[in-house]
Amino acid sequence: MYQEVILDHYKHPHGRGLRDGDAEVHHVNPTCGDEITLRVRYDGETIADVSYEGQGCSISQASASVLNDLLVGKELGEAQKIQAAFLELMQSKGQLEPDDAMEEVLEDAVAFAGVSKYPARVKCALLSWMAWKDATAQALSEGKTA
Amino acid sequence: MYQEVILDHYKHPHGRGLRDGDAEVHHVNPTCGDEITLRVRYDGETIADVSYEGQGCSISQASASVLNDLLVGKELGEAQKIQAAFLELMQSKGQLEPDDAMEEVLEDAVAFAGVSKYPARVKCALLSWMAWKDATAQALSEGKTA
Amino acid sequence: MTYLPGLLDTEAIRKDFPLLDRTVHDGKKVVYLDSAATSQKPRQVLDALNEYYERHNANVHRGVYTIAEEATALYEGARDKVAAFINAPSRDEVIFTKNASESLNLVANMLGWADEPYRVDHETEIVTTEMEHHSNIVPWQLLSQRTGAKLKWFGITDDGRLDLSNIDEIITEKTKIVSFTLVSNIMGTHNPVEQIVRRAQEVGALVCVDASQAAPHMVLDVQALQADFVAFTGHKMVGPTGIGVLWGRQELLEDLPPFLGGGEMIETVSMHSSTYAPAPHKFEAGTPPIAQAVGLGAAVDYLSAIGMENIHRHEQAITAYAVKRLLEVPDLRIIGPASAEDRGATISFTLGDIHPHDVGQVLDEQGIAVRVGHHCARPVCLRYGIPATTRASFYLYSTPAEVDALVDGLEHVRNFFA
Amino acid sequence: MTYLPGLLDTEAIRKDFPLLDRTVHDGKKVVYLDSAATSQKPRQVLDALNEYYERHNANVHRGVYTIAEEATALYEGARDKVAAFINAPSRDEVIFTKNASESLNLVANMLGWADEPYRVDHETEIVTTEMEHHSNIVPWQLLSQRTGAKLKWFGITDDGRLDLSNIDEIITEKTKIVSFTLVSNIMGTHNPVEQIVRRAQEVGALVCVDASQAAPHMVLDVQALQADFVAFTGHKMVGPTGIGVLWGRQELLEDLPPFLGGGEMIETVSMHSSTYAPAPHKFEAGTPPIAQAVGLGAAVDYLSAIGMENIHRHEQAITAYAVKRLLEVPDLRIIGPASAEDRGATISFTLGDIHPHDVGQVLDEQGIAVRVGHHCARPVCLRYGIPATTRASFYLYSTPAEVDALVDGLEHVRNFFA
Ligand SMILES: Cc1ncc(COP(=O)(O)O)c(C=O)c1O
Ligand SMILES: Cc1ncc(COP(=O)(O)O)c(C=O)c1O
Repeated sequence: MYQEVILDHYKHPHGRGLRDGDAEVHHVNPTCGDEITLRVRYDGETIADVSYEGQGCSISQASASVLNDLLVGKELGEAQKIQAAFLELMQSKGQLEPDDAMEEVLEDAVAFAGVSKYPARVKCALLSWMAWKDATAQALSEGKTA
Repeated sequence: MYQEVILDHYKHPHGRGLRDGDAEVHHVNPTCGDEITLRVRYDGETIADVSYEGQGCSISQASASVLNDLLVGKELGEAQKIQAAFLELMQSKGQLEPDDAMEEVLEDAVAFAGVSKYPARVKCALLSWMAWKDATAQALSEGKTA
Repeated sequence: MTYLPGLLDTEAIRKDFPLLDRTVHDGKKVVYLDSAATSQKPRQVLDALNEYYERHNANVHRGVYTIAEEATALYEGARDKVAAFINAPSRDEVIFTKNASESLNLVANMLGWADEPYRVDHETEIVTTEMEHHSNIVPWQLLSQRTGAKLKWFGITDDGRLDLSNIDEIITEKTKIVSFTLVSNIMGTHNPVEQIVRRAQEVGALVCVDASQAAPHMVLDVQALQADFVAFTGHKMVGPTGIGVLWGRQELLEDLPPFLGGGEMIETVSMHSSTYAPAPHKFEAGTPPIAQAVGLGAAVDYLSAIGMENIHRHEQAITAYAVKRLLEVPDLRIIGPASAEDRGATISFTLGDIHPHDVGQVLDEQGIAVRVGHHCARPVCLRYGIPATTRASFYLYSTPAEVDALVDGLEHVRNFFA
Repeated sequence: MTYLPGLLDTEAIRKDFPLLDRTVHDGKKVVYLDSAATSQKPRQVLDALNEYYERHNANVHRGVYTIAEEATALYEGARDKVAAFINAPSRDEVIFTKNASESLNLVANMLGWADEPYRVDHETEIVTTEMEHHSNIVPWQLLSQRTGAKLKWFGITDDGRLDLSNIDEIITEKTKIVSFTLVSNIMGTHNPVEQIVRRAQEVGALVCVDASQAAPHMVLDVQALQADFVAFTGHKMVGPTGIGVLWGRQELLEDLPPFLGGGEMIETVSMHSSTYAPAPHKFEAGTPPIAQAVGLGAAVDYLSAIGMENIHRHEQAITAYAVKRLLEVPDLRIIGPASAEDRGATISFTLGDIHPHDVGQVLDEQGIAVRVGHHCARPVCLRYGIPATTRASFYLYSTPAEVDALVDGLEHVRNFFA
């Protein structure tokens, strides 16, 4: 499960650190104690920034880094599609073979396909994505995005 | 376990019915619902009467009848010895072969030796004996006996 | 051999149950007629237990190593199986307990500690029935004593049915919870769920159904029942001892407070305060009965492969035959419905004034295993003014020949005490 | 092979444990180092379960037929075995529960519903420690919330010992109950029972000892402990899942109120009120975990045959070796006592800033099963400012070669994430 890509993101996370945001959430994975604090900032419909800080395993750290790569700069609707695709991949129990179309959408995130075989680790990979979803809902409800 | 003697006592119980007493107790076997109300009357140290009423299986009914036979007219000390002997027999798990000495003390009650092999039924056999013990303690504490 | 339409292929089925080959008292084959107390276990369930312990045993939910992942998958897979078996809308509504008694106590305690609108307190009422197993009476008595809530109950008619004539006085606007058994464990009576649920819904009361004697014997569809909670127990449905189930509606399980505290049921713990995991885990404190859940999963597979409808049909046939044959025994009085209608395969009776203990003992000498006593339903005995009953109960492995053995055995009992 | 004085004949012992032959990840033999979470089961225990289900399965306490008598004798016989194992003054002091968590909740609930002098209410205090398993924290938090009693606790020193320096302020005249673990499940620390018991007795507080991590590993003598309650769990001591024990002093069990209500725990029931059976039955509502108790009895026989002192000596040897070898691993920091003194065979550690999840996963790829996380003792992690630890725990079947495999595995982990 430890693809080179994952280890790279883990060792050199992208966009790590907390910066200004429209909404902030704190998520915890109770089984292992992984934690993330995540902020989103919107510029109209566009994700201007996703900043985060947290502690956790290589999978949860790398996943947050990949999330930052993939979502920053995207329109909300598109970001939601990416999130859904990642969720589907992670829930596939190792049954989903990433194809070109998926790689188009998920880019580096297809490296997590192998993680889906390990139920205990799926939550690690999803931690930042769930936090992003939650923070976005919060920002939306407060009318921060268009 | 159903010795002829037991069936006889069951079908024709001795001393059944409630008569005057110094103390009365009500005992229940919660596993099967067997109940007995038992009264003792003392004449100084002598057991003048043990009267009882109840519902229950052949074993508990016959045992009360045998108790009446054995204890009425006895001195308290002697009755306690009989009670102890019966208790020992019932707790013997079928390991005690009644000998002449035991038969001397327990008379008809040795017929219950077989019952001791059946843990669920031991309580039935002991119901009236425990009630007698309890009623006697009560009579004693109220100073009804010498 | 007596042929009855609807019977299962018991010859094949009985091969799965090692205990049915037991002999007692110098070679007498056991005639096991006490399945209402606990059922026998098929080889398939024992194999699942052994396979779990020999190859996949680890603590669940917390391990990243292979065997722990396997154990977790097996345990949670059992939850999926049970959810499907009772047609639960969501697997997260299935809570594993140690037995039906814990399940019922769990409901009572959740309501005792709940906030409004669920809270049971001294201004509210609890409703049960005179037909309940003690495990569906005592938890409510304790709750009533501890909260001051009033405990009310439905009585029983002379022929062993619930007396619902005063339903509008029993279930009122003050009622918070109505808890009753789907099938009586002493008389076999099937109770009219719909009428009770309708009235409970009218007044906004929750409904808890004790399905301990139903789950093993018929299709149990929690959505069709329209209850809020359904409790049952593994050992009566060819599963292991040590495992029970509480199904509860998701939004209730979300709102209601936990009962037992400890590992597994938490989200995060500090010395100052803790938060709880979502249901079902919120209600599963400590290491769960892992192997037992896996065994229950295998039990549910076993029953489903035969088909709950087929099992029900088999038992109906046996029951009709047993009622008919028992009524041929002089002085025998059935306590409860004296027909085969709306009843399960559990028949209680008295035999003249021969005490049930004696009936049971003399039957045992012939290898016939029946239960005697109040069957943890003493109020029923009080209702009929009897100290105890003899109870014969049948299951998917029971045969007409075993009914015949019972009837012959009872004849022998009568002669013995004549 | 490394020779250490005091080791058991693990070659013979390991033959009894089928799971230890498992391979994972294409033929890698399992190195099972997670016995603190749950132990593996010997053939002898599985045989006892099978023998019970195949030959003696019936509900207990209520049957007059042969198999029911056998089942009752087996179940109650298991109680005798457990009573002897812990040197209980009376077998009636041994209550079977589903796990240690239920045992601890049982104590908390008994005290919450008790009359004076035991009653925990808003004027009283409860004492526990920062070193507890969640199952010995959350029940007391719930009790504190529900009664208003104040919850206090002992802290932990830097080297993983209880900080008893303020014992007289923590345990006061207001203290009703002090509940603490004999052996920490995360750090392995053995706690000084005597000092705590002495202070508790001074102020008239009850003492509850969580022996979940002690009973499997050392002589447990409840009389020597001088506690009032002792809780432990079957699955950690080569027994089945689904069975736990609460030992309590007889007079307390007589005085304290029941917790779960239902069948088996009653003396007599009417709709209006019920009376309860004497202990231990008062605290065992519903069909008990019969097979699991029988299995625990077999587990106790198995352990006793080897001898608890011998098991303890074996583990001490393994622990000393493991501590020494682990400290050779660069960047490895032991959380808890960094010596082999006054500690059990459970060792938690961190490895540089490699997350324990990653440590565990990469070890698993080599067949090594360790646990990672907060081990249901999150306050300990908070105390040391770490999110989680990697924990290796050893038992009577563990070998020095397995310690070596762990150390090699950790080297591989370091290289992998370097
Ligand atoms: C110290 C300690 N206490 C309590 C428990 C709870 O035991 P169980 O999960 O069997 O209820 C455990 C283990 O999980 C433990 O290690
Ligand atoms: C109707 C009914 N409810 C509840 C129970 C309690 O089940 P358990 O003893 O498994 O807790 C039983 C059986 O004993 C029962 O027949």
